[in-house]
Order: sequence, then C-alpha cells, then structure tokens
Amino acid sequence: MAIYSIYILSKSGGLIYQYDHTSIKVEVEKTFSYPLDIQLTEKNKRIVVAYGQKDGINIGHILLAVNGSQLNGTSLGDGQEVTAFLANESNYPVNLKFGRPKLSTNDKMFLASGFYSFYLIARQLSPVLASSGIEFLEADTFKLHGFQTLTGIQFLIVTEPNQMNVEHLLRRVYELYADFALKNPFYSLEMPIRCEKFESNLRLVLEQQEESSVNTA
Amino acid sequence: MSSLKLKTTILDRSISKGKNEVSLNGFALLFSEIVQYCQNRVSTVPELQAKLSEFGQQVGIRMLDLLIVREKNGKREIKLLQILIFIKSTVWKSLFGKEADKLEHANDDDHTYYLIEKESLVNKFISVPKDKGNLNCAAFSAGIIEGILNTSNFPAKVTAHWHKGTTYMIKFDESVILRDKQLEGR
Amino acid sequence: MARPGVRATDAKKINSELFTLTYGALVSQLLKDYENAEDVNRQLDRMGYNIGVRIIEDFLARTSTARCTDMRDTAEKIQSAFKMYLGVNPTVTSWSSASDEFSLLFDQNPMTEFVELPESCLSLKYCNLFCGIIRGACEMVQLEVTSWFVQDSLKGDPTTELRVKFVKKLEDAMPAGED
Amino acid sequence: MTIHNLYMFDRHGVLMYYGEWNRKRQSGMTIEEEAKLMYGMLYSIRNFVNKMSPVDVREGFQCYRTSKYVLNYFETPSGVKFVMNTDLHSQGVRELLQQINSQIYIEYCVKNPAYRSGETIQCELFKTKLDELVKQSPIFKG
Repeated sequence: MAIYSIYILSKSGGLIYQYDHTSIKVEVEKTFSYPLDIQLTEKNKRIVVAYGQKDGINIGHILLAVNGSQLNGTSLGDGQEVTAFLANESNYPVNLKFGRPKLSTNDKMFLASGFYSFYLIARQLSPVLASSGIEFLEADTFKLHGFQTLTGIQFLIVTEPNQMNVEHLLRRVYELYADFALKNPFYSLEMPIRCEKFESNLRLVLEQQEESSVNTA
Repeated sequence: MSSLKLKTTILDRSISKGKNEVSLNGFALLFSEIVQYCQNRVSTVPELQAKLSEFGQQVGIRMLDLLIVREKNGKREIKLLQILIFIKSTVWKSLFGKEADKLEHANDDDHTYYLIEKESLVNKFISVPKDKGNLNCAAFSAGIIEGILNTSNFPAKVTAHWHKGTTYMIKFDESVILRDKQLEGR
Repeated sequence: MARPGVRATDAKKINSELFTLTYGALVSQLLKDYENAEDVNRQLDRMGYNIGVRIIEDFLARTSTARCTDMRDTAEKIQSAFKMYLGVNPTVTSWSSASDEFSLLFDQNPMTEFVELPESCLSLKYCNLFCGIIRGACEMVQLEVTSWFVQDSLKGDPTTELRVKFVKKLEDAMPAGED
Repeated sequence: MTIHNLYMFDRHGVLMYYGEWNRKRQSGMTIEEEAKLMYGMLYSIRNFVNKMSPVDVREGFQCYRTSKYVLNYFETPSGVKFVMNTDLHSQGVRELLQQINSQIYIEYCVKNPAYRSGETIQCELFKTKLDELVKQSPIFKG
C-alpha cells in the first residue's frame, strides 16, 4: 500500500500545491563494452535512452552516472561531454547508471494543467447527459483519484493500484486545506500553499492512512 | 428616532455563566482576519506584534472584569504570585479551555517571570513564513496577560517568544516587586 | 464521493467569550482607526467577505454538503452554518413571494453579549461582519446575494433581523466542468 | 449495465470505426471533429500517464471514470486503439475489447484481403459480427 503524491489545483487549473509522499527509485546499473548497444539522445539537457531497451533499462530513462560519478547535465564531473566520452572506444568497458527521470516542478505544473484540460474534454465527449469531468483514472501502475469542490478546487491523489479508502482521504485533505491554509493569515487564496503546518499535518494523515490500510488488508 | 426606543441595556441582563461555546474554526478565521488587518497597517514584525498585543489587552481588561465577578466574588488579587497563578489557571482555562503549562521565575532577574504553553490556541493553524522572522502571533495572548496585569495594578510588559512552544516573558515594574516584598514582610 | 449523513468531523469548541471579546476589540479598534461609523461598517463588511470566502471551504469540507438548488436550500445552509460556527439558531422567515429573499431572526447573538452602543455610534452596524461573510461565502459557490440588517436589538429594535436577497447565479464563475 | 459507444483508431490516429448502441447525448460536433478531440485527449492522457507513473508503465492507461460514465481503453501491440464508453457498473470491458480485437477485427478485417489498413472499415461482416458480440455481452444485456 502506498500513496505516491498529492496535487492541488486552483479553480483556474493552476498548481497551488504538490507533495510527493512515497517515491520509488527506478535505477539500473550495467557495464557496457564497445560499441554501445543502446541509442542515446540529448533532450532538455539530459541524456535519454531513445531506443534499444534491455535489462530494465527502458526508453525514456536518463543517464545518471558514468563509472560511479554523477553526471552534471550532459557532462561528466571533469567537464567532458558524455557523448564524446562514449564515442571513444578506449573508455570501454564503461559502467552506466540509468533511471526514470524525476519530475521537475515544471513537469508537475504541466501535468496539472494537462489533467485540467482533459478533465474538461471528458465532459464534452460524454455519451450521457450531465456528466462531471474525470473523477478517477486508472493505469496499470497507479490510480489517480480526483475530487472537485463546489468552489472549484481540485484535489488529486496518486496511489498504488490497490490503495483503499482514498475517497475518505480526499476529504481529509480538503479539511486540512480549510484549516492550515485558509485559517493562516499569511496565506492568500489561489496562491501556492507554503504553510509548514499544512505539510506536516498532511504527512501525518497520509502515514496514518497507509498504516490503517495495511491493518485492514 | 431610535434613541427614544426603550433599550434593554447590558445592566438589565444577568451576567453570563461563561458556558456558551462557539466553534474554534470560526474564531480562527476571525483571528486570522485581525492579523491580516494589523499587517496591512504596519511595516515591521515588532509593530505587528505590538498591534496584536493591543487587541489582546482589550480582551484581557474585559475578561478580568468578568472573571472577578464570576469566579472571585468581586475580590481582586493583590499578591504577585497569586495573580500569576490566577492567569495561568483561571484565565487560561476560561479563554482557551486549558491551563497554561508552566510558570517559572527567571533565575537571574527577580522582575521577570515566564508563562509557558506548548501549543498556543491562537497559533493552531498558523505557519509563519520565513520572511516574518520570529513573529509569534501569540503576541495577542501576551497582550491579554498584560491587560489583566496592568488593570490589576501590576504594571508589566509582556512579550511572546518561540521557546518551548510559546513562552510569555513577563517583566514587572520595579514598583510591583517592591510592593510585593513589603506585603511578604507583613 | 459525498457520503450522506456525514456529520461535521471537527467539532472543537471554545468559550464564546474569547470570540465575543476579540470581536469587540476589533470593532473598537476600527472605531479608532476610521473617522466615522459608515467607514467602520464598510470595513466590517469587507473583513466579513474575506472570512466568508474562506469559511465556505471549511463548511463544505466538514459537512459534505451538495450544491444548493434554490434559495430555500441556501437559507437552510446559512442557518446551519450559524449553528455550527456560533452555536445560535436563527429563525428563517419573511420569505418574499418570489422566494428569492428571506430574513434571519436572531433571538440570541454571542457577538453582542457585552455590547451597548453609545449614543455617538448609533449608525454603527455592529454585526455587519455577518453581511460580508454571507456575501463572500455565497459568491464562492457562484451565488450573488446581498444582505443587510433590517432590525438591530442593539439599537432598541425588538429583535435582530438580517435580510438576504438573491441577485443572480454567477454562471461564468462555475467550476470547470459544471453547468 | 450499458454500452454507449465504441471508437477504433489506427496507430496514426485515424478513426477506423465508430459504433454506438445506447448513446444518450450527442456532442454537437461532426463525428470527424469528435474523433479528433477524442484522439487528442487519449494522446495527452497517455503522455500524462507515462509521466505521472512512479515506475515504467507496461500497458499504461486503462480507464477513467466521471460521475456518469467510464471510458475504457485498450491498445494492441500494433497500435490499434479501442475506446468503449460504458456506464459506471460495467465489469470486464477490457476483456470485451480484447475479444473485439481478436475475434472480430483480426478475423474480419486483418484477414480480409479487401481491407486496407488505414482506411475506414466498410466491411459489412465486421459490422454485423461486432454488433452481435456487443449485444450478446453481459455488459450490454445487464
């Protein structure tokens, strides 16, 4: 049982809060000999696997480290470009560490506005009358539960596929928002939530939820 | 001509038993609005705390009148330690539903006392942003203490600090300490 | 999602005197800060509005309430909010024939427990905060209303009467994906 | 339980087939516009799911639910996408979509020499068999 993350969207679809509760590290290390049998490409100042997945290294993973030293963008610790380094046969065998890219703040804002837009389209495409937007979305690796308040705020919770009782949790998060954001004189409506007590109480509630669902499982 | 109407004045009503309750959530929103109001009228953290303290003093002065009539049969405290205990227990219990956690006398200064509470009710929902330094909105509660002490003829300065939760530092006037020593002597 | 019959979850209460005296301190501070009672009334309404737009989330989060379908529904919700936050139970009455306007009668009001208006403040609407709260809270659920005091026991009226009038539904402000 | 409608897209996003059984509301668009919007949404949902997922996805997006209907999604390894909207109570829709793929689409289109991929499915046998399968399904009958 795990709760991965929480997103809160303002009425206009802006991301006003995001919290990663449980994160899973997907990292694979492997020693390669020359020539490299996977295709790498440079994308957004990162080295990304473009083609040739193997041994848990998948398309979309990024190169994290070469011979145990962390990459700095697309260059090695000593400033040498990775692409040039890997093209040189004399540097082999080489140990490469790949992993799933972590979401940046920008990625998260993009995801939030993406959800907001297909939340609306789902309603436009409804084959029945008076449908809401998306309240729940399922993939093979996670579930997303959404809750839109009457005032238009959206709460999203991303969990493991078998996490129970998420509806209840959504309401609890709404209460925490009403308490620790809205009763805080230093919080302005529609603005990003930066309230220590909101976050610490949220963490507590999520931990309790995970524990209780383990007990009833 | 509303002034000609017969008004029930406050004197026609019996004094309340102090048993009525309202929601903490409602109070918290009112308090938050007061903090915002003060903040819009000052520019520094010390000024903001002073403003909040003024609000608290108003509350303290009126609460004292109510409690003296209701709890103490109209008798006022005259000894320093007694009034501090009265604040720690009776006042705190009536206003915040529980006694304050601790009362301490400063080791190095006989003018100074500390009243300590782990979690101040007024701070329950408040996270102070980093740019506000060590602002403590319990300056309001410090004002309540100050209002009560000053009206009871124990002139003092009371400030709120982030220490063991919230610590109220109560610094009495020289005159108060002297008078109290004389009372002890009798 | 909404589980019917869910009660307000956090019923933490405090002594009403703390509330009453704090509100009293606010009004007297405003009387000091502003020239005349009219400005104080306006400021109270503005502060009430700010509270209203926040308190509505608290109310919705704790009551799992559904969207109002008419003014009678709204009146009932406002009445229950007074009960929830102030522990008072105003009477809903004096409906207009179009059912778009009603009154709330308060026979008790913790806000005014220790209050006596001096002669110099007769135009002060001591509880004008309420009007702002109702306006702000309704606006957040896309309902424009106005509200004002018709009678005030602090001014010698037999009761305190707050009038609430429906203006319009704020269609443009409906949340994404709702009609 | 009810089945509302079915969209089939090829791997380039061309609408291969659209069928409806119990659709209660029209979108007010032409079917071409509607299919475009649907495909665009699916495309962004798939991207969304790939990014949001804490681990690498295998099948990825499965379904979403609104207050009134469920959109079920199934994609074959060759990139054919099946989208079926049902009511909230329908179970086993993905299995039905897999059946539609293996028993109807593969049998009557892929194996039909007259059918050219990338074209709208015109084959009458496909339509009849699909309609039969859908109407026999417990999801439809329930």
